[in-house]
Amino acid sequence: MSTPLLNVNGIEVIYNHVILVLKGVSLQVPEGRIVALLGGNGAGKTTTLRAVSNLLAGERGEVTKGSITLRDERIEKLSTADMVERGVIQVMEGRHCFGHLTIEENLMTGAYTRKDGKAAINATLEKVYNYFPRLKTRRTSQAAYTSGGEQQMCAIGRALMANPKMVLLDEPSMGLAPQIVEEVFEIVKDLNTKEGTTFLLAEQNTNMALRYADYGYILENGRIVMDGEAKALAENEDVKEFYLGMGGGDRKSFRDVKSYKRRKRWLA
Amino acid sequence: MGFFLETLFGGLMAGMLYSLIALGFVLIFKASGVFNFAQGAMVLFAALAMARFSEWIPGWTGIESRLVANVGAFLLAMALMVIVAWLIEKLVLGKLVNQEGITLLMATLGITYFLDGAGQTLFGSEIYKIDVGLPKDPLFLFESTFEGGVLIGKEDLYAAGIAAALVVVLTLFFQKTGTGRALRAVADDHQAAQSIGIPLSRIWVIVWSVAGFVALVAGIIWGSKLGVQFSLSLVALKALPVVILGGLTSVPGAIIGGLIIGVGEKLSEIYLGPMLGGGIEIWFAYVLALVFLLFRPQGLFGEKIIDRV
Amino acid sequence: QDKVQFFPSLTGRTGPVAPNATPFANGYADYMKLVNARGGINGVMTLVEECETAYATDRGVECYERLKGRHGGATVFQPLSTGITFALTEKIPNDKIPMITSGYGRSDSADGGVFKWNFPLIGHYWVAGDVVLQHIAKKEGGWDKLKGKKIAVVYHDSPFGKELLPIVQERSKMHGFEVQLLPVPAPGVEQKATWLQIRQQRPDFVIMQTWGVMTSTALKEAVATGYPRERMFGTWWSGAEPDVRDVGAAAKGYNAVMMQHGAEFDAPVVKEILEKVHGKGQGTGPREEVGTVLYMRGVVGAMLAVEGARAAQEKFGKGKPVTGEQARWGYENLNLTQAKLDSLGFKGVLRPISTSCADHMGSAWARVHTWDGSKFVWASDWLQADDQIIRPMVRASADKYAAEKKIQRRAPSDCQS
Amino acid sequence: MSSRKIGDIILDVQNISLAFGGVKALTDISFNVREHEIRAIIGPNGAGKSSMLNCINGVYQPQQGSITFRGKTFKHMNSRQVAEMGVARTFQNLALFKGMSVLDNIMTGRNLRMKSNLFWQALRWGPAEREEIAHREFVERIIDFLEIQAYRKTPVGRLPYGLQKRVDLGRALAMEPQVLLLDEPMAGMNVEEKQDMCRFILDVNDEFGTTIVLIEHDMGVVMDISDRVVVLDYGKKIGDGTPDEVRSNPEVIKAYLGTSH
Amino acid sequence: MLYRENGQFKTSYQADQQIFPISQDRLAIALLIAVAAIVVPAFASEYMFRAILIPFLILSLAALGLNILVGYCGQVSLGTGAFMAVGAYAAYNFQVRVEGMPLVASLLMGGVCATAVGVLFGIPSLRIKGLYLAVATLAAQFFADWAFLRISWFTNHSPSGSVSVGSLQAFGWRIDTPVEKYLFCLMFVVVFALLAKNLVRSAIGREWMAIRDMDVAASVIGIRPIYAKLTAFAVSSFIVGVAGALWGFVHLGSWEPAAFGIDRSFQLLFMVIIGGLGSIMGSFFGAAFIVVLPIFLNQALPALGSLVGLSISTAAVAHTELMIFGSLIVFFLIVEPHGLARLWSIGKEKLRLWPFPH
Ligand SMILES: Nc1ncnc2c1ncn2[C@@H]1O[C@H](COP(=O)(O)OP(=O)(O)OP(=O)(O)O)[C@@H](O)[C@H]1O
Ligand SMILES: Nc1ncnc2c1ncn2[C@@H]1O[C@H](COP(=O)(O)OP(=O)(O)OP(=O)(O)O)[C@@H](O)[C@H]1O
Ligand SMILES: [Mg+2]
Ligand SMILES: [Mg+2]
Repeated sequence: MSTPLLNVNGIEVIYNHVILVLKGVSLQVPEGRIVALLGGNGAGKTTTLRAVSNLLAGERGEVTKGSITLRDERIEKLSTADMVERGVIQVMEGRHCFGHLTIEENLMTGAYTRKDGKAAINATLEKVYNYFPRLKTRRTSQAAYTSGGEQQMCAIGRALMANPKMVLLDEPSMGLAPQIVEEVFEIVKDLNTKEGTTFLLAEQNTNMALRYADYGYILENGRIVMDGEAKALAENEDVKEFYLGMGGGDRKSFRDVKSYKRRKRWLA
Repeated sequence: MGFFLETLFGGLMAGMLYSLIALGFVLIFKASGVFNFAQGAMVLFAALAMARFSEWIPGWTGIESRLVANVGAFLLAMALMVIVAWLIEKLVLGKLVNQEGITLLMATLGITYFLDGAGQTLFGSEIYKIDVGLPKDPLFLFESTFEGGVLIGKEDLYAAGIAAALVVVLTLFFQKTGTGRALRAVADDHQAAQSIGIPLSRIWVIVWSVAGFVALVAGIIWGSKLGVQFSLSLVALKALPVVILGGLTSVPGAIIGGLIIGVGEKLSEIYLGPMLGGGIEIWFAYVLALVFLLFRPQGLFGEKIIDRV
Repeated sequence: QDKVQFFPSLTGRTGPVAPNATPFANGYADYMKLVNARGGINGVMTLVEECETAYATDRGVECYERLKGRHGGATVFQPLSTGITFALTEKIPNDKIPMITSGYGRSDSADGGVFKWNFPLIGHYWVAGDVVLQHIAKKEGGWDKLKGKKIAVVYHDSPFGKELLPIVQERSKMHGFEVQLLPVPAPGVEQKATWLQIRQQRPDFVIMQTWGVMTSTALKEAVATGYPRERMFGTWWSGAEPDVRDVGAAAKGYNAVMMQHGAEFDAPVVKEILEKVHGKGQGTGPREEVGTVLYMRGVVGAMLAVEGARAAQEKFGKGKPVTGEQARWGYENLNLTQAKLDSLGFKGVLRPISTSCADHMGSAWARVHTWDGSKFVWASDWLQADDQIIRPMVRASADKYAAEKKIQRRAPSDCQS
Repeated sequence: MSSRKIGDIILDVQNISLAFGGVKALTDISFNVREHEIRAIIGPNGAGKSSMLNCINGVYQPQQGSITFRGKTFKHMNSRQVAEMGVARTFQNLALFKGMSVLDNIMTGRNLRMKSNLFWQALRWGPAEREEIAHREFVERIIDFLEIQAYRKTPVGRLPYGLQKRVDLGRALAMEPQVLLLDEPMAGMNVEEKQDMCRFILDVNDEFGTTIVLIEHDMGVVMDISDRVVVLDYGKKIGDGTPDEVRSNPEVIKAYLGTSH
Repeated sequence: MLYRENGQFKTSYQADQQIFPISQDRLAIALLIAVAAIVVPAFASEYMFRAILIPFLILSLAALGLNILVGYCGQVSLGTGAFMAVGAYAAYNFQVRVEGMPLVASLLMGGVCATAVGVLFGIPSLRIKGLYLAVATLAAQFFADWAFLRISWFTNHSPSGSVSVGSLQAFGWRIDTPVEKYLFCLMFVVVFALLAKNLVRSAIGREWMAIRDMDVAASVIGIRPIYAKLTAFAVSSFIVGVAGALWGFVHLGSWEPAAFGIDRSFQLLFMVIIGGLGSIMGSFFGAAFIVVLPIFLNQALPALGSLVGLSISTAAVAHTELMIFGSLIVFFLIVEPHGLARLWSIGKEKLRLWPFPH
């Protein structure tokens, strides 16, 4: 394999000077692929994405060790705006829409960095509305007054407006209705195959993520504990049991798990 | 009646002058969510620069024309304000991305101290003069209708015109341009704005420069009215009720708020003041703003405060 | 070098009153340098250390605490702020340090029987108010001509501003003129309503108790509303060059009462300062400022401070520095005759000053000057405040203070030491 | 399932309509909740589910309709009254008190029951201290139950999302509610965590007999644990019944489930 | 290795809920109080007392009060000076009008009056929020400035509007010397700090913080915004009012409204923010920083100048002081937006981990 688009090499991240969150994470995202980053709550997925897009500073975090390269260029010192200029954009966890702006204005700000003219931008806008018709009907509402799911669509749509080369998607499925979740992943697939957009996807919905991703990393407690082709991961017994909820082959009813409880961690 | 009109006009004019300063507040708030207490200090700083440069330019260049001195001083002062904007972004705001409003507000108070000190160090602390040829003599209207006519300051009329023009331009800028939209986005959520590639630092330099420009204009007008001296920075206190009454995020609000406050405080001082012993206008302005806010907590034209779960 | 007489200087070189307070501090420092050039106080050199108050009371208090024990102890404080004066009045009796408040501070502190440590030498606000009114009455042709007239008082809305009011009200009761009170909130940059009221009410005269930027703002508003400057009378903190500089020719005709001196470019002491201090490159401020009104007020303040110490030396030992407590005796027993003043270089500037245990002011002379568009010129003869009116007011007010603070009037025996 | 005794109607929502300007968030919605049951509300994004909860607990005032709780009918209620009657809830977008520790967050849930006045609290002595400790004990039980002992004193803002959701639940539980409204309690969790969360919910329902109203997009969860399901679509009710009935309702399939489930 | 909580197990909730659960902290605070009450009086100079320690104590008290409002309840107020003024003038009036009123009672009554006014001006907070509220509270500031000048009853008809108090006496103890004044203030500060700490860790404190962090959620769990906000205004104004009375009675002795002007309000807000919002200890850090720094700069700059053979004029010192002061404020905000108290706790956290970095 040639050099990957994104290469994260043994990074450590510390918040607030004292809280060590990532303890040497390495991962590669090859151009034109979909890579999933899986792991439980607090594993450090968001932190990894923030490190890549350089959004750590605002959270008082910093990369203290390791390196991140994009097409062989060191990027730790760049600003987020520089990253967007290089085509890398992050969809932040927790929506973060601009509450006072309307849905359409939100989407339009996404095109802020584009230089290819009004017509092209409008075409993308139409494309986004096509992906998410619900947004079109709510286009003139202030984003703060739309429902959680609508905001999530807005955040994803806003990132797409920048016509990115690579998207860092943080929990895109959160709060979306099942069929929209499916649609979001279809959109990812679509963009990936049609436009060659690369995706790094932090997701809790392991099932979906592994269905659409090419490759996956599993993060636990700030360390990568397992990685492999998505298909292989989906077949892995541990993954099946703990991430897909299919211990022993079948999906267990949520009502039944209540009687017993186990936890397994690869690393204690 | 003539006197009432006179008070009314006087209030309107004073209000426009407040708006000029309020505009600076609104601009920065709208574009970065920062409540810039340093606006008053910026007005003083800009005015000091203007006054002193126009004094020095004839000496530097040997040209004794007032026009040259004023234009030159204006350009130099503007350049200085851009530098200030750049420094503020580099040294202060750039490092406080994503912090809470109150922290940012305190930082601007820090900037206030710095600018007060720097201004007086660079330019001195005496009273200086700005003379850009604004007419000082009063104008009398309706002299046939009312005894003594209705007095209006010509200087104030000019100032009002300039303020109105600035408001129109800035309103269009915010509502109609992509940059204006980006600025509003930044004010809503620094981090999200960053995440979609809005270069905060460049934007802030621009906004603070524009605010510096507004401060310079306000400084020139207020300075030629009052003389340029430390107290000029305190006129910002007169603009605060205007800002909240009009709405922190509304450019036209700054004007309407200014007019309401201006008229309200002058009328109150003249018709209510004598009953209460006088000197009430300063608190009356705030109480007036407070009363309006009780009905519209976001100010007359401000964006609704979002509060949703 | 160990034998110095220390004169602390509380300055206001920054902040809202800097343009006015800076020349004062410069004059104060320059005169002290002159005293040293003349050989000190019987050989004891003066030493000035400044502390910046920015006209804020709490900073003034800190400065006082900081300087009071320095360099062998402070001789006397001159805070140049009514607010600081009020605060220090409570502290100086404990510390046994006198305070000179020439022309400001508490008017009732002229009563040495209650205010043992305060010295409003050569004038306080009530003197200023009385003389202004006298001047107006004279111009009109007698007190009886004021009957039915209307006089507006534009004043800084603070104890400084309000301190003028009792005398004006007293006189209005006596002579039947009407008083219109127009307070202006600090810092005084917004006076539109005030002057619109004046325009409407058309008072015959306007008396201004203003300070700093407020004075020039008042003048500008007067220009803008067309109130004749000839009918405007400032008190002595409202009639100096910084107040009219930026109004220029438009202020022509504006009057202000002066605590004896005005701008004194020709006074011998000014020439001597130019020669012995500025001439040696030791001037504190710019040369042009020497002799201006507020500079002179600093010079006079310094002179009074020094002469008190000199008087104290006469009693407690010539050629030795005096303590603050000893200096207090000096200020209480000042006897500056005309000859003495002339020899100090104040010929034509000051009139004789003599204080006593009961009288901590020592002189109530004043003059009025007028701005002619480019400089101040004398517009009146020497006038003296009416002791018959002021003394009872001072006494009554001092008694009230004493009662509130539960302090006894000084016994005659206390006046001996 | 049969072991649990579903009781009478405890909460009855009648003909609720709610509009924001032109947006009709809810149109003439009626449904009821029986004591002890787990009642799910599902529907596409923007259907009005969260708005429905907001109406029930007094954050929004519906323009029309009324709500009957334990036999008492209300048109307008304020949040405090609702809380006093024993309705607690969690939020879709976390609404924790960010600057406070986990413990303090959950303790706020007990505030309604704390009676000592300001004066005693300032002295923290006598009754105030006893009260504080008694409630602390209760809260510790919740903390144990939710297995967040280790984070007791951590400011919630620093916790990962999933744990914050758990604290949110803890705060609601601390109110000892009779009816618990849960707005997407499992969003952003992986399967294992969802299993944990289900366990908590079922335990609460079983052991304390708490009635539960649940909004959730994970159909696996909804179908497995709920007794009855209401389906909303653009503010209208399009289905109501047992999971199986709903699952086979063509309108629901079309509007919400899609074909894959 | 010295600063560890290892081996300190809490066996009751009571023990766990102590203000300082770690025994080293308890020791440190006991030592601190001992030093403040015994060592400092023995060694500090009069200047230290009058110019630094007494203002520091009183302003810490005011900052503490303000911190309850701003830091705990999230209601930003720029009217603190006004509440101090109400405290001072009310205490003055009790003192001069009520025969035989004990000093401490006057001071506390000052606080009570400030409470009433604080609650009155707190009412708009039920509708007005955030910066709008902050600016609106300036109404209180300017109104108080005006009222105490204009309404001569408040100043016992003093013609200048300035008031002064006689010698102080409490519990038959004359408070004359700086040391006595210092100890008197210290007593107030310690007592109020303790009471305030108790409040903020009780139910009411949690209500305040809940309102601050997320008011809708707070009302959903049954917290009444009216009650929480108004009690915060009340408690805060009470403490601020007492501090104001102390400022007038003990520190100044005589004052005019300008002593409680808008600059004071800003100064206190600075203390609270630099010190740390929502931290009782932060109020002390902030007060120390804001009180001491300007004085230090003012004295250190000329000394520094003379070291390099420069004599700096008073004006230049004052201007440089402004610039450095402003820069340092910005600097500290950047280093730790949550204030010195947070810096302190990060320091402690590091110390706890020491010698390991994380
Ligand atoms: N701003 C911050 N300050 C301090 N600690 C933080 C901060 N942000 C995250 N953390 C901590 O870092 C760890 C990893 O958090 P992160 O948000 O990266 O996890 P995650 O894998 O995205 O989890 P989730 O699935 O819940 O979103 C968590 O333990 C969290 O408490
Ligand atoms: N306060 C409000 N102002 C204006 N519109 C609102 C408000 N609250 C909700 N809405 C609108 O009402 C509709 C229903 O919103 P609601 O939040 O109830 O949806 P939801 O069913 O919870 O969706 P989701 O599953 O995405 O959370 C949405 O279209 C939303 O935009
Ligand atoms: Mg995450
Ligand atoms: Mg919802």
